[in-house]
Amino acid sequence: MKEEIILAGFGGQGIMLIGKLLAYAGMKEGFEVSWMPSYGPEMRGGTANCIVKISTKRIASPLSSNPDSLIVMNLPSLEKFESYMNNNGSIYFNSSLIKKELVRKDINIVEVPANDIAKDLGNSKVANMVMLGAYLAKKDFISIDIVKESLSKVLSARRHNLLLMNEEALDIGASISKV
Amino acid sequence: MKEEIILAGFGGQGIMLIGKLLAYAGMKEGFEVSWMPSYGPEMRGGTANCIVKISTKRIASPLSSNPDSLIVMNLPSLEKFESYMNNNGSIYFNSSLIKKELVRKDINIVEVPANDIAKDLGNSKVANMVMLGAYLAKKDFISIDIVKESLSKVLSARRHNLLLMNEEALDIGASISKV
Amino acid sequence: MELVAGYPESLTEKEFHYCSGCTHGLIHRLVAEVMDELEIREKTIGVAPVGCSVLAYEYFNCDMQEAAHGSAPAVATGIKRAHPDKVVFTYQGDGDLASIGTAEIVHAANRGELITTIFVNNAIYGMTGGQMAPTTLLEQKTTTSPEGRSNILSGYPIKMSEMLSVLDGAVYIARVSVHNPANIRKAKNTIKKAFEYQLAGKGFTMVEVLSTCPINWGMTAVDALKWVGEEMTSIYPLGIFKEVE
Amino acid sequence: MELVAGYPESLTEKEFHYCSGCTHGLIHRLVAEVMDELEIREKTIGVAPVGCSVLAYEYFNCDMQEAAHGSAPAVATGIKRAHPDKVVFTYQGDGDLASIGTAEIVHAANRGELITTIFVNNAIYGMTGGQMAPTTLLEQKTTTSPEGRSNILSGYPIKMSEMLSVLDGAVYIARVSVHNPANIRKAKNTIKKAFEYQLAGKGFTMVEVLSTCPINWGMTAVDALKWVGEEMTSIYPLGIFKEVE
Amino acid sequence: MGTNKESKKITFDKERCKACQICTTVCPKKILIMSDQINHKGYRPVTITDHEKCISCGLCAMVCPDLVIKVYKVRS
Amino acid sequence: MGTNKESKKITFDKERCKACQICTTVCPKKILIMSDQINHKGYRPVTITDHEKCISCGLCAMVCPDLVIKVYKVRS
Amino acid sequence: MEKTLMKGNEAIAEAAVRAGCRYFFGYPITPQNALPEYMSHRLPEVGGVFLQAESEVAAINMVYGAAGAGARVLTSSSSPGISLKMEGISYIAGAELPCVIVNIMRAGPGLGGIQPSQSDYFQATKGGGHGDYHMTVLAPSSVQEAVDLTMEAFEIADYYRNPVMILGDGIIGQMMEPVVFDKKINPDRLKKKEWATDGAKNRKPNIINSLLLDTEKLEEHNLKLKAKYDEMKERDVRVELYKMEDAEFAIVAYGSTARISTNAVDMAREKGIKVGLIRPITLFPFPEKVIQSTLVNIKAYLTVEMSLGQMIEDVKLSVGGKRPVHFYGRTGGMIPTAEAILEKIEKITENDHLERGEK
Amino acid sequence: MEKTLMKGNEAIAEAAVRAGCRYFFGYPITPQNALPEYMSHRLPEVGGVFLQAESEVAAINMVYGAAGAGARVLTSSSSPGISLKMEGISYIAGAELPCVIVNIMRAGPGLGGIQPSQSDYFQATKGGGHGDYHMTVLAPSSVQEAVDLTMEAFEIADYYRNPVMILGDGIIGQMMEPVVFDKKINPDRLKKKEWATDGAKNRKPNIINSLLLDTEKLEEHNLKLKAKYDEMKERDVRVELYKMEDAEFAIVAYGSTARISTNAVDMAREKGIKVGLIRPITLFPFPEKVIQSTLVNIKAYLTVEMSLGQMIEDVKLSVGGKRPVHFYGRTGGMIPTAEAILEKIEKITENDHLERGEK
Ligand SMILES: Cc1ncc(C[n+]2csc(CCOP(=O)(O)OP(=O)(O)O)c2C)c(N)n1
Ligand SMILES: Cc1ncc(C[n+]2csc(CCOP(=O)(O)OP(=O)(O)O)c2C)c(N)n1
Ligand code: SF4
Ligand code: SF4
Ligand code: SF4
Ligand code: SF4
Ligand code: SF4
Ligand code: SF4
Ligand SMILES: [Mg+2]
Ligand SMILES: [Mg+2]
Repeated sequence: MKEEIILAGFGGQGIMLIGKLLAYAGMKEGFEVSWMPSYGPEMRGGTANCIVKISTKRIASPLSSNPDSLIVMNLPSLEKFESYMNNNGSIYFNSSLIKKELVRKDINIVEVPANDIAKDLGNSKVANMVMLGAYLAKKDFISIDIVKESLSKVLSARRHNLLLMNEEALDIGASISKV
Repeated sequence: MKEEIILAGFGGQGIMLIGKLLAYAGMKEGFEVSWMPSYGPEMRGGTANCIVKISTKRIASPLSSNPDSLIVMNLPSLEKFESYMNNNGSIYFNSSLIKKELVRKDINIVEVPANDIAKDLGNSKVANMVMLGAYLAKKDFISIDIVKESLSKVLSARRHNLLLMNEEALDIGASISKV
Repeated sequence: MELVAGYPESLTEKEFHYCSGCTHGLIHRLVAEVMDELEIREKTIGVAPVGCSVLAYEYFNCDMQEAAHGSAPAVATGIKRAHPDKVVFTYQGDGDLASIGTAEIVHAANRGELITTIFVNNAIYGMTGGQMAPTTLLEQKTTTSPEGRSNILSGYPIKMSEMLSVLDGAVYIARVSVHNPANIRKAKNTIKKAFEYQLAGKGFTMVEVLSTCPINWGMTAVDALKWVGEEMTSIYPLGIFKEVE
Repeated sequence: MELVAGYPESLTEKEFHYCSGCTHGLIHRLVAEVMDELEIREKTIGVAPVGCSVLAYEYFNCDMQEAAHGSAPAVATGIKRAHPDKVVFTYQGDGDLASIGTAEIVHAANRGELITTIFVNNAIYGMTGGQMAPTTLLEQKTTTSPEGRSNILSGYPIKMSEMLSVLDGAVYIARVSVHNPANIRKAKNTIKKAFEYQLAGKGFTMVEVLSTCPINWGMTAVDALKWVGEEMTSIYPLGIFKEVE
Repeated sequence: MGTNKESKKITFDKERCKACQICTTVCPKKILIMSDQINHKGYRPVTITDHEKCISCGLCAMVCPDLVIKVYKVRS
Repeated sequence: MGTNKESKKITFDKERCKACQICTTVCPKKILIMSDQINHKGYRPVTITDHEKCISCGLCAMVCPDLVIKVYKVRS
Repeated sequence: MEKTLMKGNEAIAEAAVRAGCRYFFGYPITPQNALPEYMSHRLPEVGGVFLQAESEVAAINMVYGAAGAGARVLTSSSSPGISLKMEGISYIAGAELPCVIVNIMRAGPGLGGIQPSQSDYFQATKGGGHGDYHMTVLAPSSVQEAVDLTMEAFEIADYYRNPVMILGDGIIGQMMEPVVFDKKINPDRLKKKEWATDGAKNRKPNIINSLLLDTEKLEEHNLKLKAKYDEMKERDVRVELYKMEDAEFAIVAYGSTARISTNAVDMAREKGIKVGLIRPITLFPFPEKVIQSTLVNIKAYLTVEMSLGQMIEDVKLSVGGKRPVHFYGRTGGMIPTAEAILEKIEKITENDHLERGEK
Repeated sequence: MEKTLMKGNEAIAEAAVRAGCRYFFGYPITPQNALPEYMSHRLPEVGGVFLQAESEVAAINMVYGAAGAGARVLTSSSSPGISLKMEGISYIAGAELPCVIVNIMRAGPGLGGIQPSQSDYFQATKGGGHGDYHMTVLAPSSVQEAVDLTMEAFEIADYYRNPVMILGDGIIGQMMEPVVFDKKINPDRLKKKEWATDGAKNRKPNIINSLLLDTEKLEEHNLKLKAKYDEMKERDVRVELYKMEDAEFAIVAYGSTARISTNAVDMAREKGIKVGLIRPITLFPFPEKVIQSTLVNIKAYLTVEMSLGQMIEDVKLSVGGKRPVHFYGRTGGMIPTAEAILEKIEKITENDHLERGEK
């Protein structure tokens, strides 16, 4: 098994966090994992992204060669990464903010109105968890429960009051993409 | 023609100056010349020395290999350099300050009571010129007149009032070693 | 229609990369407006620091040099000595000027270099992600003072304007703030005064400007301005510390 | 027979390499006598600078480190943080402390490092052969100010004690001289006070000592002392600039 | 915006706006609010509710860190 | 110098002396002069003209940069 | 042993703490900030001191002072900041003080950029400071290895009384991987450093110094240092060989470039090209003998670096002209892809066959 | 042309003035103090500025500013001071600014000593600063050559918009020899530097900068710099050959060591040993091709340095393993004697005969 995921969005959308969460859960599941962030001034305001690799074999390079999945929460990031995807890959995109038609027709697409759902949940900050939930539902190598267990390890202590809301967001996200 | 001279004494005895003067005059006589000082903290109070090379051929190294002459104005310097001399070399030493017997018997020795003479001239500062005069008298490749001409180039302007006394000191030094 | 507030000629069209609400941009504008009013854009050479304002060389519409971290005053010295007839200014952050660049600013001031320094004090290392600066307030939390700055471990907020005022080469040293319109007006006049002293060949001039870093302070832009007005100004009193006419 | 003036235990037997009449040796002796009187030799670590007093590590009879030029305060900081229970002092010249080491001394003072700095100001770079220092007096001739120091070119004699007194971390800052017995006595008492404040854990302490460089000043040792008493003290007033009990 | 200048007392370069909201706090007329479309930067830029109410005091422009606002006064 | 100590009020470590003459200027009794032999360093070290006149004030030692002088006082 | 997921920068910091390091002096710079930030909360927990210095120059001299006082001490920075430490590092080597210096390299020259690079190889291995000195240079290629090498670094530093550099790049510093920490050293249990300046009680004063005005003594001192460097070359060379058993061509790469190269090796193998990887773990001492031992089977070498070609000089010196040494490098923060490396290998192998064909 | 007797340090200063240099920024350090001291009275005479900086770091950045403003500018120092300039030099190379930097080397590491040395070769030629940069490094072996190379240095610097280093040692700096100054350049006559920051009047603003956050742009920039270094290797290599026509053995040495080596060559020749001297005048670019062209006749090379062996790596890289490369070096300020070099040569030649004998 080898899965390579690019996660991208505006700084502040919590992209890096769900990347870490995914890697952490992968580790808990017993896989080799790596998490590589983009870094630099463009992080403020601009777009942020990270690459997560999960594999049964030693991970040679933490960098992206041909991603299997793209979790994307804003338009600029979609435009930047859509072309990178390999053909049998899939894109999970935040339809609340990305209104535009996707260019690629050769890959499977999962629409997730993450911000709308998050708003309904009462905190747009958990839109990232909705996206992650949607992704997890399509994959079988990481159980959503492990991800939930991992939440407390990855969320900074002062955010632990939001643990439940995050779990909820994961579930709703999952339920959507299952449809 | 190749002449290699070590000049040594206490800092403040004007050793470096007569070295430069010698090199300058050598240059005026049309020879290849080099002047290499010892440098470093030991200069203050301690001993100072320089190496002058005068030659008809390009001077390969400015450093001392086997000196032909040693002009030495104090005891520590004599003790340091006496052994370096090659056999057919000669030592000009300041008998006013160096009372001790020389070790080397295989080389010719010129005693110069430089400080006493300088005192008689009214300024112990010109003892160095007495030493140089004594040296020049024994050598034919540099005329004492060229040296005198060179004085004004080498002495700093504020010392030019002493030009005459320096010339005098050169002459008396010369007269002595001629004897 | 008469223009009440426009776009200064001494700024390029380029949009600032600064975070939302960061007053670096505002301070850039004030300096540019002063250059416009004094009509010195064509004979001014500016020196950008290493810090969030490193890209100032893309924003100011005059000749610019980008200096090594803390070295802007030395670079400015080199420029001014080569072109004594030109106007030279440095734009520096507090890490740049008050930490790594301490020796350079002290000696530029002591030599009375005919330059003007715009010292943007936001009490933090902005560009590198919010580490403690020598200007950080006591108790202030930063990424390298997680429990808040302790005077035992890290000493006290350093008062550069007060310190540099002791030096004979410094002729005009002032501290201003930009947390509200009144202070923005004062800030601009003070900056103008500094450039005028340079043009008059008086000596070293510096204007310390209290500025915000909403992103690393973890505040909204509006709260950040409040914090400047309430907290920072109490530790860093505003005013003119030295003026030798 | 009672000993009126002897040889302090805190000095090694080694003869000083200093020039005839140079007061570095005298200042060494004062520091050593203070170490003797406070009985701290065995728990003191000294830091030698780069300068004529670089060999101080051979003269003081306690643990010593030789620091890079200007870095003695940083080195002392490293030592003191590792051994807060020990006494740490730096011995620095004016080129070392007031020029290349400006940032290090300013920030050691601002941090309130629990160290004592003996700042030997002889208004010149002694070791390298008499170049101008930031402390050189106006009009004073040096090998790099052959026409005398000009404030236009090189600014003004820098007053480090006055400048460092502005910093909150500094608790005791004083300037003394050793040009006659009365001042030598004062100097010793002041140095002792500084060490006592360190022992009491108050903060950063520094004693600036006006010193001679007969060889590079081109004076006799006796005239050099006169020059200190007449010229230097008029530019560098003696006294205690800061004392926080 | 060329022609606007003639009519409007205030113009916004909305792509420059970073929605810091500082301007809204200083407007004596409280006529500045955040719009709900998003600009390229991903911010909801500022906009004006009632042009007529603007007194061209210029405070909004003065406090704006990103030179978003130009203010004009009608000669009278 | 061992035994000297008992008799002398003042001793000189003449090899340390650099003939700076500072001590001679502070001696209230003006009994310090430069000798005429030269020490290893090449200096003419200081010496005392009249031991009896010395009042053990210690000023010479206090101003000496090179720790040449030790001064003792006879208990009485 | 429990696995944790950590950034390289933070893992190095934690490893230092577990190696008994209790003092950190540094100055912020991207991309290594997570390291000092971690230390700023971690060291106080173990009774240590984190101090942010006023500059890199001050930081390295604080390290000098603390190391001279007998402490295990760490500093970290990135390229421009490391350049400012050159004088201090030369002093530390000259005064024979043990310490660990981390360089998380970014692209240069000058301010350059903040993205990963390997263009400080010369500076680290040849001596960017003045004088004849060297330090052990360790180049981790994974977060776990960064941990292990950091702990080892303090031992090496103490053994030789010489600085040790951990040479990483933005990838190693920023990436997260699972790590385990097995060892833990109590600094109070470490052998006392008899030479350290901690107060001359009941002993002669100790002196920390790099000045020797007597040229003969200074030459002696230099030869003493050389003896240490020679011993390092004998004892401490570390290298990893990947699929070299049957390799006919060898890639030589270190750190994150080596990681990427393993991909290239695997891809080449799939195409039936017998390539292996030589990964120097110690850049100084350089694995010269190991490379020489591969000459028998290897037809050509390819050095891959994020630079214009620096380590390649050591590879060439090792190969001694007996085989061609090719180069592939990216600069400015651009990162070589496995595909590009593979392409380069294919070119080399083709040419090689042609040449033999011609013969 | 009138001959004058001058110290190397002063001669370099005078040469700079005659090359149109009007700005000097530096900080005192032995053994190069005579250079700034000379400038302090000479520059005002020609309307220039001598400024003693607060440190070497400040000095190199003042040079950056003045060079960026279009001036011909000089700084000088010695080993520890040069180490402090490493960041600044990397910036100057990155920002493509022309200037001349003098290093009168002394013994290291650390404070070391003040006597002559050649142990900063790596730092000067490989890049002691961070990032991939190089500068032309010129190594004079006489005062006259110091003068000629200094004047040339400013031309090279302007041509490439790159720093140039004059690499001397205490001997070159302190010794006096006769010199003639033939050329004299009026700075106002020099071609205007269109890129310089001297006020954006009637033109777009000029920017002096080394930051490029876009990795592709920064890589482009690095490749542009590389192209300059490659051109240097093509155009600017300088080397002197002494008695190499019929030589069977070659000494490779630079600067004052080369001077001493000529004695050794002559002494060897008297003994009938056919030795010659290869004296690199440019250490970067290194005369690789010239050395290779000598392979036909030379049986073995001997590198002589005042270091533990630094240039020898470039010699070995040039020889490419085709001939043995031996080393003789002194350190700490000790100076090799012609006699000792001769002895070493005799050993080498003997062994060489033995080896051939055995075959
Ligand atoms: C020699 C060196 N050290 C450190 C850095 C990293 N660095 C970049 S900006 C900066 C400090 C920025 O803080 P400040 O000067 O206050 O400017 P601000 O970003 O807050 O406006 C630092 C430490 C560097 N680029 N070069
Ligand atoms: C980095 C560095 N720069 C310069 C020097 C040369 N240097 C040695 S001592 C000294 C200054 C000495 O002056 P000061 O500090 O006043 O001490 P003094 O000799 O006057 O007592 C200098 C510049 C050096 N050793 N290292
Ligand atoms: S980090 Fe702080 S200082 Fe830098 S741009 Fe953002 S807000 Fe401004
Ligand atoms: S040079 Fe000056 S400071 Fe140095 S020892 Fe001599 S007199 Fe003292
Ligand atoms: S100009 Fe004044 S009134 Fe008009 S919008 Fe701006 S702040 Fe409000
Ligand atoms: S102040 Fe400027 S940037 Fe901020 S919201 Fe108003 S217009 Fe937008
Ligand atoms: S002790 Fe006093 S009286 Fe005696 S010699 Fe010294 S100064 Fe003179
Ligand atoms: S003061 Fe000391 S050194 Fe000077 S002359 Fe007197 S005894 Fe000698
Ligand atoms: Mg700041
Ligand atoms: Mg001094």
